Formats: sequence, C-alpha cells, structure tokens
Amino acid sequence: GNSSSSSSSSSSSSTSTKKLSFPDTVKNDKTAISGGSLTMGLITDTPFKGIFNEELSDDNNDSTVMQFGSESLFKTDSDYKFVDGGAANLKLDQKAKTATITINPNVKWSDGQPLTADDIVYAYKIIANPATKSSRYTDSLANIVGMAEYNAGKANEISGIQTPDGGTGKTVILHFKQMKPGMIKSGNGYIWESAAPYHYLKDVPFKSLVSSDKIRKTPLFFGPYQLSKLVAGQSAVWVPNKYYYGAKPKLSKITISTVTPSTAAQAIKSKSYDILGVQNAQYASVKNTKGVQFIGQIPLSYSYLGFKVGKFEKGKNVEDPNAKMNNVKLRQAIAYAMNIDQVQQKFTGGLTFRIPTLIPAQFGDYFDKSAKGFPYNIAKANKLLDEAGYKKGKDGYRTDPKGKKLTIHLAMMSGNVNAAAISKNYIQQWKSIGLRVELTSGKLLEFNSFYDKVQNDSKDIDMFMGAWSLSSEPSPNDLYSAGAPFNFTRMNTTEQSKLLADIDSAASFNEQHRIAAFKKWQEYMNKEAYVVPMTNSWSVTAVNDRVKGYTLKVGGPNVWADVAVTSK
Amino acid sequence: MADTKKKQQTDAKGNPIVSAPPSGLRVILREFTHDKAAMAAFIIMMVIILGAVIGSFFVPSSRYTDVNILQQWAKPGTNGYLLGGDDGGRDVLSSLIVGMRNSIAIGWCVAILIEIIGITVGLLSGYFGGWVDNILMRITDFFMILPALMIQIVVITIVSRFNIWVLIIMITALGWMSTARLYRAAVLSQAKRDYVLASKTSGSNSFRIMFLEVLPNISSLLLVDTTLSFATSVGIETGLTYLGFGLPDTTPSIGRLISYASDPVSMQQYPWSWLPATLMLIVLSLSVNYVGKALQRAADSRQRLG
Amino acid sequence: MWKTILRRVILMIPQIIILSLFIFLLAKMMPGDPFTGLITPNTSPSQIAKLRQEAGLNNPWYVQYVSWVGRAFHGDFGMSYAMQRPVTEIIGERAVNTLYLAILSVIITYVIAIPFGVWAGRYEGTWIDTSIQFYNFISMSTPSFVVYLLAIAAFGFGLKWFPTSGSVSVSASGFFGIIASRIYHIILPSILIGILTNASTVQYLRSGIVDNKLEDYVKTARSKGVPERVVFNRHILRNSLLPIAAFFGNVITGLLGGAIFAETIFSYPGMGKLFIDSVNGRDYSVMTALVLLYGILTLLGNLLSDIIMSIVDPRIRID
Amino acid sequence: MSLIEIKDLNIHYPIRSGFFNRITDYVYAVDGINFDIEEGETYGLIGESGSGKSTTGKAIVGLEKVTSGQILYNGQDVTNRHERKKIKYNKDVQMIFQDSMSSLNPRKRIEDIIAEPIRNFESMTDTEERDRVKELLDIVGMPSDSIYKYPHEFSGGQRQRIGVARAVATHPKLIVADEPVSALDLSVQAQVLNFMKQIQKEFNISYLFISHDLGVVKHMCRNLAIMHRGRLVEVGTREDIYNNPQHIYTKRLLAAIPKVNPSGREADKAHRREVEREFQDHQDKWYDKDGKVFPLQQITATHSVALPPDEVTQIKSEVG
Amino acid sequence: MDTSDELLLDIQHLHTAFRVHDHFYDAVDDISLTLHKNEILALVGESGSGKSTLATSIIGLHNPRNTKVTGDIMYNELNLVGLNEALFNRIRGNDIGMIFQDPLSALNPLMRIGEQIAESLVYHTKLNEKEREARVLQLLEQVGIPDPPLTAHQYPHELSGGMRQRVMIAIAIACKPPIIIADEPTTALDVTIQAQILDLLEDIQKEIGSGILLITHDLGVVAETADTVAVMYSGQIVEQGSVYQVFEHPLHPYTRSLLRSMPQADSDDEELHVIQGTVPSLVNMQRTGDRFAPRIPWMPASSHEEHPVLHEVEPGHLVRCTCYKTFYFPDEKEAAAAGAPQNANEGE
Ligand SMILES: Nc1ncnc2c1ncn2[C@@H]1O[C@H](COP(=O)(O)OP(=O)(O)OP(=O)(O)O)[C@@H](O)[C@H]1O
Ligand SMILES: Nc1ncnc2c1ncn2[C@@H]1O[C@H](COP(=O)(O)OP(=O)(O)OP(=O)(O)O)[C@@H](O)[C@H]1O
Ligand SMILES: [Mg+2]
Ligand SMILES: [Mg+2]
Repeated sequence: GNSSSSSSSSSSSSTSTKKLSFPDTVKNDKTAISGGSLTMGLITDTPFKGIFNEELSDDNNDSTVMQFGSESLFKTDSDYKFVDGGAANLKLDQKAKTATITINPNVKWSDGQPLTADDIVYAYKIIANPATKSSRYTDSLANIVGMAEYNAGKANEISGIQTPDGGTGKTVILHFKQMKPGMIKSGNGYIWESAAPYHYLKDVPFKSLVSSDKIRKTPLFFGPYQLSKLVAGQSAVWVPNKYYYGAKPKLSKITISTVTPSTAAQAIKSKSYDILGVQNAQYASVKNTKGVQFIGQIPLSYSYLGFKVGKFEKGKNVEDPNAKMNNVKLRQAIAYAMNIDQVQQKFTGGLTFRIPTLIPAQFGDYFDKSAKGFPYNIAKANKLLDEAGYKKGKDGYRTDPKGKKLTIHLAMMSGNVNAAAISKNYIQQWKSIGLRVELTSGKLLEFNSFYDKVQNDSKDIDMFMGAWSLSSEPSPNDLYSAGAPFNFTRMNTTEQSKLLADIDSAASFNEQHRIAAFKKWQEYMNKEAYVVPMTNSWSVTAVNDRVKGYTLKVGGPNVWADVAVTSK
Repeated sequence: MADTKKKQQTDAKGNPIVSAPPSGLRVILREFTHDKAAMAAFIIMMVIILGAVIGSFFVPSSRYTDVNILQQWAKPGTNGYLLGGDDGGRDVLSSLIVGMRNSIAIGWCVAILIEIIGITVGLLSGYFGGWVDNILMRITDFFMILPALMIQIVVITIVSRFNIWVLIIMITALGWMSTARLYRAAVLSQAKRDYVLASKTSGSNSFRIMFLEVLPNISSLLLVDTTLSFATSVGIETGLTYLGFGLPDTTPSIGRLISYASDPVSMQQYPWSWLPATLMLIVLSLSVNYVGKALQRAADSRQRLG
Repeated sequence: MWKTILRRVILMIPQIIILSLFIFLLAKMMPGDPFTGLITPNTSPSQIAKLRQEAGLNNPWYVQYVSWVGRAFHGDFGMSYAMQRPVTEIIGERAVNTLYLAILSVIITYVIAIPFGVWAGRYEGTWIDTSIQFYNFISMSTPSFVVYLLAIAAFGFGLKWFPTSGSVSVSASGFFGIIASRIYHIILPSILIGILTNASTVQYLRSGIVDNKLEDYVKTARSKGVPERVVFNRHILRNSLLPIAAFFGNVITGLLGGAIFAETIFSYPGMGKLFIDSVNGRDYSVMTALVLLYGILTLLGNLLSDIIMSIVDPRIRID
Repeated sequence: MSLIEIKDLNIHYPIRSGFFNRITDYVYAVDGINFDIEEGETYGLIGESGSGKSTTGKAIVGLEKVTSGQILYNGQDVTNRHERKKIKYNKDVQMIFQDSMSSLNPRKRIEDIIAEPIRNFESMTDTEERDRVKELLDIVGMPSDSIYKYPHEFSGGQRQRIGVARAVATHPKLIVADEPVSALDLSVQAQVLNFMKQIQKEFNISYLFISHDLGVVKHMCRNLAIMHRGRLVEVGTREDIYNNPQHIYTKRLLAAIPKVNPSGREADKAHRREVEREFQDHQDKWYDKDGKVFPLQQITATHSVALPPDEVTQIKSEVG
Repeated sequence: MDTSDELLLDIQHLHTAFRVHDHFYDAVDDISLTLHKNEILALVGESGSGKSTLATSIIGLHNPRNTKVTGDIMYNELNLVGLNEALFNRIRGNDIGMIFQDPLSALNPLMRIGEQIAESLVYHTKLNEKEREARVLQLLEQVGIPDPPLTAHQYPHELSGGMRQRVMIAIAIACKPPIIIADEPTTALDVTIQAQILDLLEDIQKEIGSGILLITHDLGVVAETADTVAVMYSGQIVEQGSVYQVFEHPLHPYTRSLLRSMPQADSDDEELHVIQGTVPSLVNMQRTGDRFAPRIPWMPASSHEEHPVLHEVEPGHLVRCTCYKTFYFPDEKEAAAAGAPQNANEGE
C-alpha cells in the first residue's frame, strides 16, 4: 500500500495543527551562584522503592532518585553510540568476540576508593547471582561466556569476564558467544553499563543485598553527587561527591521528593519545585505559568494497537490463520478509522502525536522517514472492509465475511485520566465504519489485569492498546520475533522472521545494511498491520527560571555535574 | 431484685410509656408538619429523587455515553450544554440526572438489602438466642473485622464485569452487620416483653411471633436505619470511584462526576463538572438525614415534638 | 478480668485464621501477580518465569497458603515483591506514620466533638444545637476527598502554610526537629479528618446528654442542692461520656482504615496508601498482612472498647 | 386427681464464669416445690420479689424450661414441649401478666390480640371469630367497638381486662395470673379482681394467683402457698395461713401488711419489730445452716410448714 | 401526735401548670397546705392526680421552659416560688431533702454510694473530706445499713432495692433538713421491706424532728405512718384532716370509694367496690364544678357545688364540695331497698 498511503498524506497533515516542540535545555543567561540548593519533584503515586543500585533496581522512580549519583560507565553520542571519555572506555573486538573495558583511573567512589575491575565484575555477579533475585538478568546477558553457568549456580566465577590486571586493575574483558550489531550502542542489553562498589558490598551476602542498608541507606556512587539524607520512599538529599572525577558539582544540595500526580499541576503553578515533570493531560493548565520554562524530550517509546492472531505455545508464537483478527484489511481498516491526531490534539494539546512506524524517530537513520502509518481516513477504512467482505447489516454493523455477527473486544488500560474518553471515542469511530467494538470486561482494565490477559492470550481480547518503551538499541527481536513471549499479537510469519533475523545478523555489522533491514521491517509491519503504531509523546519538564544548565540531552556522562542555580 | 416489681413505668408526663406511637403514619405526619426543616427536607428529597428518576427517562443515553471530543470541557451554557461538558465532551447535566438516578438506585437497593438481612439475622438471633444467636453473632463478628474498603477494592479488582449489581451486593455484604446488631438489640428488648410470652401461650409458633408480633414493633428502626444505609452507600460509591474503583463509564454515577475533582487544578478549571454533583449529593444526604432524624423522633416518644 | 482478656484473645484465633484464609483466597483470585508488571525490554520473560517459580507462585493455592501461614506464625510475613523488603519492616514504617496521623486526628476529633456535643446536648433545640447538627450532617455528606483537595490547594499550595506531601521533611534533624516536622506534616490532614469525622461522636454525646438530662438521678442531684454547673459536669456529662469511651476502640480502628483518602491526597505514606499500592501492584504479601493486621486491630479495638467500658461503667463486669 | 399437680419442680439457671465460661453454679430459682391446684379454685402463691413465683408460673404454662420434676395436667406430664403441643395444652392453660401494657402487642388491634389463641387452637370462620371476640369483650365488660382500637388507647385496668379476655378466649381450665393487679391503682385493681372472680364462677376456671400482696390474696384464694428463696415455706388454707402462721417468714409478711386502721398502728409496729427481731436472731431455727428453707412438713391435713422436724412435732402436739 | 406548732412550710394557692401543645394546664390547681415540724403529712391520690407535681414544685425542680408555678410556698419567710437558683440551691438538700420512688434510677449509676451521699454535704456544710467520710458512714449506719464502709464503696446496682432506698434516705437526711419530701418511697419495694423503710422513716423523723411530706397512693401506708392526710383528686385536695379524722370519718365520696375498694379482711368473698370511669388526663380534665362528679353519676347535679370549695367540717378536717352530705353508694341504696346484698356488675 505504498501509493495509497502517499495520496492521503497531504490531507492528514493539513488537519493536524501546529506541531509542538520544546527545547531540550533550559535557557538562563544569568550567572550561577556558587552553591545553592535545588528541589526536584518526582511524580509518583507510590513511594519510591529505594533500591539504589542499578543491578538490582528496575524501577524508574529509583533511577530518578539516584540520577544525581549514579553514572553510567560509558559516554555516548546523541545516537547512543558508545564514545570514549566517560568513566570507562569500551572497545569491541569483532573477531575475538570480546569487549574490553578500560577504566578512567581518576574515577573514585564517593568514599574515595578508586573504581576497579572488580567493581565491574561484581555488577555482573550481582545481576546473575540467583540469590539476589535480580530481574535484570536477561537472555542477552547470557551471551557472555560462562554467565549462564554462573546464573545456574554451577560456577563461582563468570568465566567469560576477565580482569587481566587483577581485581584492582583497570581493565575488564568480556567474552561473548556471539557478537551482535547492536553492541555498539548503549542499552543493547549485552553489555552492562554500571559498576557496583565491590569493596563496599562484598561483605553483604547476595541474598540480603537488596534489603541491606548499604544499598538502601548509604549507597556508593561515582557520579557528581552522593546521597546525604533519605526519608524512605519520600525524599532524598544529595550533596556533592568530593571525589567526583569530572567537573566540580555546582550545587550544594539537591532535594528530591515525591509528588502525587493529582497535585503535580498545582505544584507547578505554585512553583513548589525547581524541576518537576509535567503530565501531558495537565500541560494545558500549567503552560502559562510565569517564571517557569518548559523543556522537553521525546522518550524512546511508543504506543500501539495490537491484534491477537494466535497463541503462545511451547515457547513459540503460533499464529492462527482463522483468528478473528487475522484479516489484514480488517486490521488496516481499524487503523485508518482512528482519529488519533484529533484525539491527541484535544487531550494533550499535541504533546502526544501520531507516529507512522514502530521505530521512534529519535533512532535517526533506523527510522523510516517515508513511513506514513495509518492516517485517519474513514473512506479508506470503509472501502477496505467492503473489499474484504465485511457487509453492513441493517443495524449499521458489519458482519464477518462468513456473515456472522462480528464483535471485536478491545483491551485497554486504565490509568490515564483520559483513557475512558479516548476508548469511547475510538469505539465510536469504529462504529462509524460499522465495526462493533466492545471493551474487554466492559471496562478499562487495570494494569495487572490487562497484562495478565494480554500475556496469557485471553479469549476475550481481540485487540489491545499497549505501549513499549525501548532501550537505546532498537532491535525489535525481543518484541516481535517468533520466539518472543513479548510478541503479544502472536504474529509469526516467515517473512517477519527473516526480516528480524536480518537486523541482528552478521551482515548488519555493516551500518548501512542494518539501516536498510530496519526500513524493510518497518514497511512490512505497516503493510501487515499486526501492530498499528499509534502515538509517542513529549515528555515535558517544568524548570524554574533560576535553574541553569539542566538538559534532557542524551550522551553526557551526568548532566547534574553542570546544573546550577542563579539565585537563592 | 426488688426493681423488677416497680410500678408501671411512666414518662415525664406521668402517662404510661407507650412503646408504640399511636398509629405510626399519623405520628410521622404530625412530626413532619411540626418540623419545618424536616418538611422542607422531605420535599427536597422527593424533588431530587423524582427529578432523577423521571428526568432520566428523557435523557437519551448517547448524551452521557457518547464521546464528542470537540466539546471537551465545554463551558456551561454553550452548545446546549446547560451544565457544560466533561473530559469526553459528554453532557454533564445528562450525566448528573442519570448518575443521580443510578446512585439513588444503588443507595436504596443497598439499604433495602441491608434491612432485609439485618432484620432476618437480628430477629433470629435476638429471638431464639442460645446457639442460634451464638452462631449468627460469630458470623457477624467475622464480617465486622473485615476491613470493608479494602475488601471492596480487592473484589472490584477480581470481578470480571463490574456493574451496579456487583457494587450493590458488595456494599451490602460488607455493610449489614451493624444493622443486624441494632435489630438484635431491639429484638432482645422486645422479646423480654410479655406480649411475646402471651403469644407463645396463645399457641403461635416462633416464626409467626418473630415476623408478625415482634417485627412490627421494631419497624420504626427500619425507617431510620434505611436512611442511614442509603447515605452511607452513596458515600461508599463516591469514594471507590475516586480511588479508581468506580463503575464503568457507561454507568454514570454521582461518584464519577464528583471524581472529576481529581486534582486541584482541574477542580478549579472545570468546576461545572464536579460541583453540581457534589452539591446534589450534599443536599440529598442532608435532606435524607433530616428526614431520618424526624422519623427517629417519631419513633421515640420521648423526643417527639408534639 | 485478665482471664477474660486472655479468653477473648484466644477466641480471636479462629477468627483470624478464617480471615487469613479468606483474604489469601481473594488475593490469589486477583488477576496477575507481582511479576505481571515487570515487562520491559530490559527484562527477560524467562528470568521472570524463574523468579515467579522461585517465589512459589506456581504452586497450588493451598500449598502457598500453608507455607505463608507457617512463616507468618514465626512473624515472617515474607518479602514485599514490589518493595523488595521484608513486609514487617514496611508495615512497621507505615504503621508509625498512620499512628501519628490517627492519634492527632483522634485528638482533634475529640477536641471538636466534645464541646460541640456538649453544646448541642445542653442547648438542645436552640439555634446552637440546630447549627451543630447542620454542620454534622454537612460533614457527613460531603465527600472527604473534595475537601482535602480544596484544602491542599488553598493551604498547601496557595498559602503555603502546610507541606503538601510526605510524612516528614528530609531536612529535619534531631529528635525534636523530626517530631516537629512530622507533626507539621499531619496538621492539615488531621484537622480535616477531625472536622469531617466527628459527627458520630457529636451525635452520641448529644443524645447521651439529652437522655441523661431527664434521668432521675439528675433530679436527685439537684434536690441535693448541687449547683447546676456541677450537676451538668459531674452527673450529666460524665455519664454521657460513657458511650464515647466505649466507642474509642472503634474510632481508632475506623481512623486507621478511613485515612486512605487523606493519605492518598496528601501523599502521606501510611497504611491505607500502602494497601491501595499493594493491591495495584499485586503485592500479595503486603496486602494479606495488612488486611490481617486490620482484622486483628479491629478485634483488639473491640476488646479495648469492652475493657474501657468495664472500667468506666461499674455496671459492666468482665470477669 | 387435681387439675394440676406440681411435683418436685426444679428450675435452675446456670451461672457461667471462669476461663472457659463453664457453668460454675446455678441460681436455684425454683428449688423442689410441690403443690396441687383443684378444678375451679384459686390457688395463691405469695412471696417476696425474686422468690421464684413468676418462674413457677411460667413453667406451668410452658414458658420456662423445667430442670427437673413434673407438672401433671390431668395426670399427664406436660414438662415436655411436644407433649404440650400434642394435647393443645395452652388451649387449657393460659396466663395473665403483671404488666398489662407490655403483655399486649402495641401494634395489634384488640381484635387480633384476643383472637390470637382462637386462631391457633380453634378453627372458626371470620364471623364466628369476631362474634366470639365481641362476646369475650362483653364478658370482661368492654364495649364491642374496642376491637378496632389499639392497646394504648385504653387505661391500665381496661388493658388488664383485655388480657383477661385473651386468657379466657379458649375456655381454659387454668389461668396463671402473675401479679395481675400489682401495677394498678386501687380502684382499678378492684375492677380487675371482680372480673376475675366473676369469670371464674361462670366458666369454672382455676387460677394460680401470684402476688406479694397478702390482702389481695386473702380476698381471692382459699388455698395458698408462701414461697421464699425458691422453696415453699408454708402451705395451707387461708385460715391456716392468716390465723395460724407458723413460719417466721409468713409471720413477717403478715406483719408487714399496712392496716387501714390508724388507731392500731403503734401496736402493729411493735408487733412487726418483734417478728423482725425474731427473724434476725433465730435464723438457724427457721433455715438450715446454708440458709436454705427446710423441707415442708405437714402439721394438719391442710397445713404444712417448712421447719426442722423437731419443731414440727412440737407444733403438732400444740395443734393436736 | 405531738405536732408542735412550728410552721415549716406554708403553701398557699399553688398552681403548677404544664405546657402541652402550647397551652398551659394546671396539674396542681390551687392547693393550700401547711407542714409543721414533727409532722408527717401524707398526700394520697391515684396516679396522675398531681402528687409528684406538687412535690417537685416545692423543691423547684421543674423545667421553667414548660412549667408555670404560681402561688406561694413560704419557707421561713422565704417564698420558694420564683426563688433565684443560687438561693434555692442552698435550700435544696440543706433545708429540704427529697426521697424518690425508684431508688435505682434516682441514684447515679457511675458514682459510689459514699460520694453520692457526701455530695450534699459538700455544698451545705463546712466539713472537710475526712469529716464528710465519717458523716457518710454515720448516716449509713443510721439508716440501718449493716456494713457502712463496704456499702459506701459500692455502686447502686450492687445493692438490693431496700438498701438503695435506705441510701436515698441517707442522702435526704444528710444535712438534717427540717423538711423531707418522700415521693412514693416504698412503691418499688416488697411489703416486708416497705414496712422496714416506713418504720425507719418514722424513727428518723423522730430523731431529727423534721416535717415529712409523704406521697403515696397506698392508703394502708398512710394509715400506718401519717399524722395528717390530704387526699388529692385531679390536681385538687378533696379532703384533708388528721389521719384519724380521714380514716375514721371519711367524708368525700372519693375517699370513701377508695377505702371501700380495698380488699377488706372481713369481706373475703364479696365483690370489691369499683369506682366508675377513669382518672382524667391533664388535658381532658374537667375544670368546672366537682371534678369527681362524673365518677359518681348517680348523684344528682344539685348535690354538687357549682364552685366546690373546701369546707371545714370539724377543726382541721376539710372536705371539698357539699356532695359528701348526700353521698351514698348505689348498692347501699339498693341493699337498703331490696334488703339483699346481691348486686349486678357495675359497668366500667
Ligand atoms: N433467665 C434467668 N436467668 C437467671 N436467673 C433468673 C432468670 N430468670 C429469673 N432468674 C432468677 O430467678 C429468681 C426467681 O425469679 P422470679 O422472676 O421467678 O421471681 P418472682 O418471685 O416472680 O419475683 P417478682 O416478684 O420480682 O416478679 C430470681 O432470683 C431471678 O433473679
Ligand atoms: N412535665 C410534664 N408535662 C406535662 N404534663 C405533666 C408533666 N408532669 C406531669 N404531668 C401531668 O400532670 C399530672 C400530674 O402528674 P403527677 O406526676 O404529679 O401525678 P402523680 O400523682 O405523682 O402520679 P403517680 O402516682 O403516677 O406518680 C398528670 O396528668 C401528668 O400527666
Ligand atoms: Mg414475678
Ligand atoms: Mg408521682
């Protein structure tokens, strides 16, 4: 459907109103004062867990709270490619199937101890040791030689991680079973990008690591700030780490505390925090606040509409050719009938916008710029359905090609304040093309129920609206391959398998080949419409005018080293 | 003890205490005509109830279910939106009318069910005493220790289709205990009276005595307790909705409308979405309470106004 | 009396066992489990499956129940899946918070309710009584969260008189500093809770006074020439406080459960909030422990009521 | 054979205490009493408050569970509920209660109140039933339009008469009247007593007349029993008891009756004090070492008294 | 009796009206009475005749919002009607003691017996706590409580009815008041205990020489204890005199009827006399003419006075209305006429 999509593109883009855009860095020309304290809000419904360790925590809130101290080992460029200049440098050796990590000798933990090879090895051990029950352990990590054995408890050391200069040395070599094209990018999942203070944690048994005070109350980091005070789950105070290897931190104190979503907008309006996230639904009500700048960034994520076409059986996705949704025209029609632009304009003022493909635009070359996705087009939707033999009955609803009553069950999560209205809107849209869509269970599903049903291929789901947030290495294999449990639509075609394999194949070490492979896959996905890309959103932060140097840009070792305030 | 033999009890006026009001209805009527506030409350209550019930017949369901995003947060008075539009551009007034009806329906259903259970348990327990009482009271005790709000939340999470009936059953199941205890106490005090013994010697069987002799005598409690249960259940629905465990969108309720006051900012920006429902709820509960108070006075000869 | 208390406590055991079974089953019926939510591309389904298996979540429910009870018997309520900490530790932390809130709320409730009840009862039928009753009805029928939201907007964000979230300021230091900060954090919610939940106490007190005013022993007191003020305080008021004393246990347990709204809106990390979070996160271990705790607290509250009653009212004996 | 024979009737209420709430003791509300009521007679049962009079009465009509002993009605044991049901016992044995207000259901019309036993024990058409109710009201001297009224619309005496009407509705053989006039003013009391007597004559009803007022009992009963601490202390005819009281308790009761003759009051008072002193000083003579009443001993054909055997022989010799 | 002439209480034209449905109705209607030192004045009458109302009027315990008291109650030159509260509080308990009918409800269930007795000592004497305690024990002893220290520490519900009434008496006499009002002090009690209490009351009266206003509806009690008697009917006194005058020569039809309806020792099997009709309620009370007339309908209207007043028939013996002169019982007349005692049932 290349030609058809191009014809409609002009009309759809004209209906969508002016594109919103945000700077990614605060603008403040005043001179920074020395010291000064800064407050930041963390919007959350629940207290943060307080696991201040990258290896054990998989929680966004915890990462937010520890962002002042926790620093990645490697520096990257804006495309997430590893570059030298961080706490450590990374060198991949394709042939030897190794990665060599070289630690910057200036790097010290906040207790003054130097960062060593042991610290890097220990991070892998924490993740892989079964006693820690870390959820960070993945199949990708098992690509390191000896990792699986260590994880199974069969070995005491990870044979594929070596420290040629000894534990206190500065070099670590990782041996892989296979090299992957994604390894050059941060977030690839094969290489862990944090270190754990071995000298500090070694006395704590793995089993009790997660609940130990050394993790929860007095964690060590080598980033610009160190944790000074903590009220569990609520707030934390960070003060400069005097051993920081980079530029001297400029603030004397950073306080971060939780803010309930329901009061967040009010908090922005009353400028209770220097830095506070903006919930998209509330942006309209706070955008005119004086003395506050809004900076933004588009996160690596997307929301989508998936169609259930099979089941996950014996470790494989098995597509059912007779499934209700296994009709490409039906799926496309459903996609075209969605007035996503209109909805998002209304509900988020354009902060959320329609996306044309399953690879977010931030991935640069991997993103298929020519993809059009499924712009709103009712006529086309009707036509597709007519072609496919879904005939309209007297009641205005279409039957399936066999003439049987057709009811499509949509599973959608609650949570977003507008979710109910949005679901109703789409259901009405689909009604206008003659499709009877009902919500699974008659209501929006709460998070757990939703995933419980989606994961287990519940019979009462025909399609579902989900979202993925991606790591900075965008290989879609984890989400869409034949063996991926996360491939919730259960699509499984030979074409798909071929395309996916190509993305992570040896040939893809050639960047151009990989780019082409990504594009082919995106085209295929839009053609088959098993998964319809829906939206991505700006993630906006309200920053007080007195803050200087705060940025959402990716790459730098740790932005907080540069943040300052210009008035008391 | 000597006090068992005291002269017939008399009230302040020296008249024998008449445990039943002279013909229930007449006393209630008199109570209302003597109490302007109660009368006004009664009228307001009836206006709200009838308004909601009758009004809802004239509201097409599309007015409160169909999303019309172009009318999102429409200001009151615009485009035929008398009380404005909500987040989905649905008509607040229609939602209010139907929501009122639904909430009232929930309230009364719960109240009635609670009364039925409460009366049955209370009668059996208070009248038979002994092991019947023991068993029923232990069951009641057990329900009493269930943290109601918590269980409700869990149950709502569990049920696959959450609707008005589930809500009604759930509130009832977790709310009948105090009513049962109330009736039990009342039955106990009635069962001590000699008319029960007289009925026994007249050959009436236990069920006859319970339901035809004792029950009418505790029926004054029914009116009072019903109004209380009513107000409580509407409150529970509202609270659950606020916590995110409300009825599905196709079933508007007071709680859903009030929950538009989900955060201070939208509260200030879109007052038309939640304020009318909140005021309605307050006015309704207030009038129900006043009516209940008056009924209570009617039931209690000591407090009667005249 | 001690014997009775002991017997009552022993009688609680079967109730608690049934309660635990009940909530355990409910918990197991909830769709999903603590690991359902762990789906990011950073995690592997296989690792999650492994963790799930290790946590025993694939066992039949009765196996899980028995092992849960066995551990609970030794005071080990397991780990919170969500917080990765021992449940007892989390609840202990939250319980302290809730306790602070509950105690101050109770104090404020009584500080408001007792004079109101006394005035309403004493000046029964006058405008004072009418206004107090009106206020009571209003406070009973106003949805609490609306009031909390308005108050937090006005006094928290607007006037900035009170903090808007948390239980203690992170910058507070020193024993008294921390206590002061804690109190500062709960003043607004407790005042609101106090204002909104005193209705039943006021009504109890009022009707107690109204009833007792007519009692014969009040006449006796007057006939002794006791001044009216003393008659009121010593005879009418004291006897009317009785049901309130008896109600005390219930008020406490009621507040513990009823603070959910205040805790949610003031993002105050108390037990009510914890419960909601644990349901949403399918944090079974926390959820079941909490419900159990509430059940036990309710039982203890009832017992406390009875004990108080038997102390203040010589006619009631528990022996 | 007497109409009713009470044989060694015991009614004990358990007292629970201790850790397991076990029965640790009993209230001996009725503790081994015997008496017979003949057809058509009024038998008096007198005693102070709490002596077990009501309990005895209730046991006879079947409202109280008997711990042990027998109640024979026409020679048939009726202590068992099924037995009573089978022979429609309550058709023949009815009760009048002390508190007229509480014994009439305030929510029921007089018609329904009086008709209740008729409906339960007899099958009548509605008109028959109504005629019967009117007839009964007529018997107790109340206008027939009373049937539409509620109990509170009547005075205490009228209510008590309604109670009498209900009791006689099924032509009972025995009516247990538990302090039927204690709550009434003097003039009203007279009305009720008159009716009771009149009905007795008319239908040959037996009464068990329970009271603590010796004046009233004397007016009503030929035979009477004095009850104290759950036991009978003295049984006899009116003459036996009033003219020749033997037990100190009977004497106390008699001495305590206020006389309407002011001139003799100083003497009465002196007598009263003397009896009281004797009662206080010689407890051991009248009660056994546990303070229990002795078993009844016959001193004449009609007169029995609860005294130690040696006392009895002495009295017998005096009487004889 | 040795009624010394010292006048304690002089009630003149006392009216006490209650508000019912916005109208005031006299429950006590123009009553004049005197009480002397050492006198036991008995007030008899059926339920609802206004006895308690009179008593509470004397001690000023009516709720002023719905009660209107007019007339004079003179005590030591002091008019108790309309007396200010502070002053009245000095009199209550100290100069007038009161004993109520139901001692259980008249005692505060939450206070120890000792405290309740001591309470009036606090406000009327200068005794310190020790002395008060001693006085309480002494009082308990005086009213015949076997173990005063124990009882002082008990609560009302732990005592028997007779004991409670003794405690009430102890409260009433705590300050040795010259006037004691006893409102049906024995109605709730057993005959034997009633006798004890009445004897006790008499003894105490002798000891402290008070005047007692004894309210009762039991003629026997009156005959046993009173010096003078006032018979009340419908808020009025219908007959008044010394106990001998009233019992030996009852004049008013009501007094005579009452005496006649008592079961008499020597009239065992006879029918008892019944007074027709019922006591009228406060609102329905007939307020003109002879209020008792409706209950003796066989008496011709001419025999009643239009405005019945009290007539002093002999010194100290007063009777209302002239109808007493011609009053007869219908059966007496019949009996006289027919010569047979047989008579029909008197309707209601
Ligand atoms: N259900 C019961 N449980 C325990 N004790 C009881 C019960 N009913 C009666 N008693 C006790 O039994 C005794 C006899 O009571 P009963 O009512 O027969 O006395 P009575 O002679 O009728 O007294 P009264 O003159 O006050 O009516 C009393 O001591 C009473 O306390
Ligand atoms: N507070 C009141 N308000 C209205 N009417 C009252 C009040 N108190 C008493 N009465 C009426 O006044 C009349 C006299 O009552 P009172 O109590 O003095 O009678 P009593 O002779 O003491 O009767 P009893 O023997 O029953 O105690 C009665 O008709 C009664 O109904
Ligand atoms: Mg009795
Ligand atoms: Mg009285």
